[in-house]
Amino acid sequence: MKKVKVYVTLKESILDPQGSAVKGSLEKIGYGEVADVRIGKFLEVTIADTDRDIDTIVKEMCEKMLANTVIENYRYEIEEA
Amino acid sequence: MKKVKVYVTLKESILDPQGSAVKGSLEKIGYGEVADVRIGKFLEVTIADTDRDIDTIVKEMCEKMLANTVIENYRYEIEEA
Amino acid sequence: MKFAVLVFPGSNCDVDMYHAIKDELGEEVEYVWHTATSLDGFDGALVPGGFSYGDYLRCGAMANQSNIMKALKEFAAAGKPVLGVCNGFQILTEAGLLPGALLRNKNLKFMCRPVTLTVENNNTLFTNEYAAGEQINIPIAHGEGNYYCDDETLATLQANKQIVFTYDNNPNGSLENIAGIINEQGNVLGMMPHPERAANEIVGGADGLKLFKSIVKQWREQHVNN
Amino acid sequence: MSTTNFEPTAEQIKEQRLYADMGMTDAEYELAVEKLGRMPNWTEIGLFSVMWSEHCSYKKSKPVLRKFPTKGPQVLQGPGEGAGIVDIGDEQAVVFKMESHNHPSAIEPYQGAATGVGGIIRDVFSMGARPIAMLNSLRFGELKSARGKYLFEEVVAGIAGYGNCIGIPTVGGEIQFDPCYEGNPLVNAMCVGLIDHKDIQKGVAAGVGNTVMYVGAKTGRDGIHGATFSSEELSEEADEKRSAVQVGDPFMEKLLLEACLEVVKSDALVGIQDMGAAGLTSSSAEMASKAGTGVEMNLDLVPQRETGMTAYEMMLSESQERMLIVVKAGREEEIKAIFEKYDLDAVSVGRVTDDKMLRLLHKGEVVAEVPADALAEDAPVYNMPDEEPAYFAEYQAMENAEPAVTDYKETLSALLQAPTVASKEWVYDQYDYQVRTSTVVAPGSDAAVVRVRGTNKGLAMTTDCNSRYIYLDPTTGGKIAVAEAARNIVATGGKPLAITDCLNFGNPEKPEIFWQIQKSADGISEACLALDAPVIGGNVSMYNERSGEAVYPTPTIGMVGLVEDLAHVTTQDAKNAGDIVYVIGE
Ligand SMILES: Nc1ncnc2c1ncn2[C@@H]1O[C@H](COP(=O)(O)OP(=O)(O)O)[C@@H](O)[C@H]1O
Repeated sequence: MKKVKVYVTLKESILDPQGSAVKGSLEKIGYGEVADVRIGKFLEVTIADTDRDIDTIVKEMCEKMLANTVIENYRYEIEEA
Repeated sequence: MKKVKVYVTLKESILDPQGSAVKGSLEKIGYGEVADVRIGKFLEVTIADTDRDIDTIVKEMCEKMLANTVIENYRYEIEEA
Repeated sequence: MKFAVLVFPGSNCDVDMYHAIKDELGEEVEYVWHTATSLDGFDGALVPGGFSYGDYLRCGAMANQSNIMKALKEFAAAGKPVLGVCNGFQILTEAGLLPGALLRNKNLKFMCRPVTLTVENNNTLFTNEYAAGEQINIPIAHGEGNYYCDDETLATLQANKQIVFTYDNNPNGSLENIAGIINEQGNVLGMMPHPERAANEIVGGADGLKLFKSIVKQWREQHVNN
Repeated sequence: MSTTNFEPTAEQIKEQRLYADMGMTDAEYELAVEKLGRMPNWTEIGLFSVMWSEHCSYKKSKPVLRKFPTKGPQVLQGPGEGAGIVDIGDEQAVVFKMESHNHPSAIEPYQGAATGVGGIIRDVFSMGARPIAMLNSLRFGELKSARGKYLFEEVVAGIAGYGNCIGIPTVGGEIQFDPCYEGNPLVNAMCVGLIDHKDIQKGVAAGVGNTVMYVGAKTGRDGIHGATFSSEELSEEADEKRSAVQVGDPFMEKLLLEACLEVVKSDALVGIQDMGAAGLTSSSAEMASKAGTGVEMNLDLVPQRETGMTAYEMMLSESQERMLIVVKAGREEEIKAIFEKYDLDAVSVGRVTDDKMLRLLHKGEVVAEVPADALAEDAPVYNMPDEEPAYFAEYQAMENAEPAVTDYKETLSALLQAPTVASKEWVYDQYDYQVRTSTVVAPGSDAAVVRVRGTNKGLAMTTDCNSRYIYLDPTTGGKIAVAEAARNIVATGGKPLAITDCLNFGNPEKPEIFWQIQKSADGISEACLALDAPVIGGNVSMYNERSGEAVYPTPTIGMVGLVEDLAHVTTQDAKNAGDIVYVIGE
């Protein structure tokens, strides 16, 4: 069993409406020191033991489904579970 | 400047329909080894230098707004930026 | 009776709520912008649906941080009627005025459709014009209306008859088919279906109007007759 | 040091024909030099290239658009502004327009569709109107490939996501599936608004000395060259050009909408225009050109989301949810206060001048100085060659074939299962079609009807186009499209008022394609005249091709009609068992 943590973030040049709105709200309630907020996804994928190369299939899954590579970047960490 | 990474995840007891849907789709396109998918949020918050205790304010922000502790857990990491 | 319709940036059923009260119910109503700090002079507060702050981050999370919420909590604590519909319901749970939370619909999609509800408790200030067990048609329009609470909270809700409306055909995966709940005190109601959209036959039904009439009836009994 | 220093020089642009990469021909470059009286620098050639793109200038479609009847006693504003306006009596009017977002949707379907919806909504509220309904017209390949399904689901989600959030009901539309749209889906969105005559606004930079203000979202490097990009065929290389994809922010637009509708009530406002395709460039040049004035802007003052943006990048950015307004000098603070209520920036970035130039300053230097008319008015107009395609005569010569039906039940059930024919409930269940509580006829009938609050009137609206008919016979097909829309309006209880259209075609440089455009415009015009439903605005989307294969000619018609009394409204569903069914017509 492996536990894979996948981080999906918006590419830098892509507008993040959610992040901007959250930053605005945080400022208003007294956290003026917040300079920037970017919101992405955090996925925990548990993978049963398999003959396939885990690195390859995680990468494939990210490219095909977990991230939208037109606007998002991803990275992942594989841990023993 | 600090970069704070906040991870917000659904509590274990709470069903994650989005995670289940992604798991189902991954199975369908040939990743039967995927045993579970849970989807959470990954926030990157940049915080300017401040006199306040960074740990305290990040915790406050999470409790007040970034997470809903009725259904979600959160954790964070503070890095020098 | 004078109602306040709270308006947050991104609220979009505020107009519907306003007109339901003014045109269909014939009572006084005013918009109250989220930066206001008081609800003095109002007899009832309506938290309308829509997408406050775009529903970004989490529905209702940012609206809950507005100035007006402090006033709303005091208003509720004073026993005055507070109704939250759709996004309004989400805001009330975020604010802790109602227990539980609203998760994404089970099918992960926004759904806009007429639904049939059962009035589970007609002994509230919001439902006294309905018959017990009455079936009513009120539309829903939401992406996150899947009501959730823990077992203990559910037991309390059931014991106190706080579940006011249930869905006949659960559209969104809500626990126990819950469509609307009331607080223990009985003066704060949150519901996902939109009674303000069912206040005139020309736009698809008038079953929602009785809910507003109930509020006024109770208020008149308490204020006008003595 | 200014990053502009790294930009090619005027000489390099000419010698290396760098304008060609921006979609300009040699002759167009020469014309720009002539209009300018010198060789344009990098920023200036950028301005010319976007403003002279088909998307902004209609240089290839203008001769076709001239065919359309655009006048009538009911028309208060025909083509030429953000949206057309038609009188509905009682000092009120209806404002509507349809717009395509095909290419962005092919690349990023959710955001492409969402920003398409956002753009057309801005066109309507920039006229001063309150948007009251949305419709759409969608075309996809058959739902067989994973990509095809993905495009369909995401486009629908994008339309729903934006419309639901901003709180404008999506009350109608149409969807057709056909293999010809496989690589190039069509996403056309229509917005209908309501306005009091006294609130009608224009996009003009009038009054020398008045202040030009920028309002709404900050500028990023989104969709630079989006306008030129949509004026080219989709190809594998096009993927390279998709710089930063535009992301819609419906929450921002909701704030902008409410603020703008408050601002139009102020007599401090002189002009207002949406920053659509080619953003700052088209809004500033067009507003100046329409008013016969000039505009000078200091780009240092433009709110920026990213660092180190050049003048070229700022002027060509297609960041969403922005407007340019012109305000009476000295009254800026009143206007700012209105935007502040909605947490929006309103920043003075320039002023109206008398020299008819669009002049841009950046970091203390004049980085561009171009006659506004040259950009907005003087784009070349082409009379494209047309030629009847071989297939046309071939099909015309064919006999009508009667399909042999042996089992009616089976055939009916197969027909009802075809995605194009099947119920679209899966789609409109995701659209909030009721918000604003005015939807009298919801999706699922013929035309939708939205009541006009405070009156007993309603507006009936529909989008229609059967592109297979138009492919087979564009003139007749064009007529059929308008007639179908009119039947939907009439069957619902309305009287047709006017239409908007979205001309979706392949590459107009192919004579056979241009022939389709010409002929279908003839058919549309004829039907519009016969039905007294003039064309009050629209949009042209060409180059809808993938790997050289064009989509079927798809001139979508959006029609609005007036329901004089809501009691006239009739819906399509069967009412009572025992009612008699009549067939009327041929
Ligand atoms: N197919 C069409 N039919 C009628 N009018 C059109 C058509 N295409 C464009 N127009 C009109 O031409 C005018 C110029 O459009 P413009 O404002 O440059 O475009 P947009 O607002 O689409 O960027 C608009 O008023 C538009 O309504």
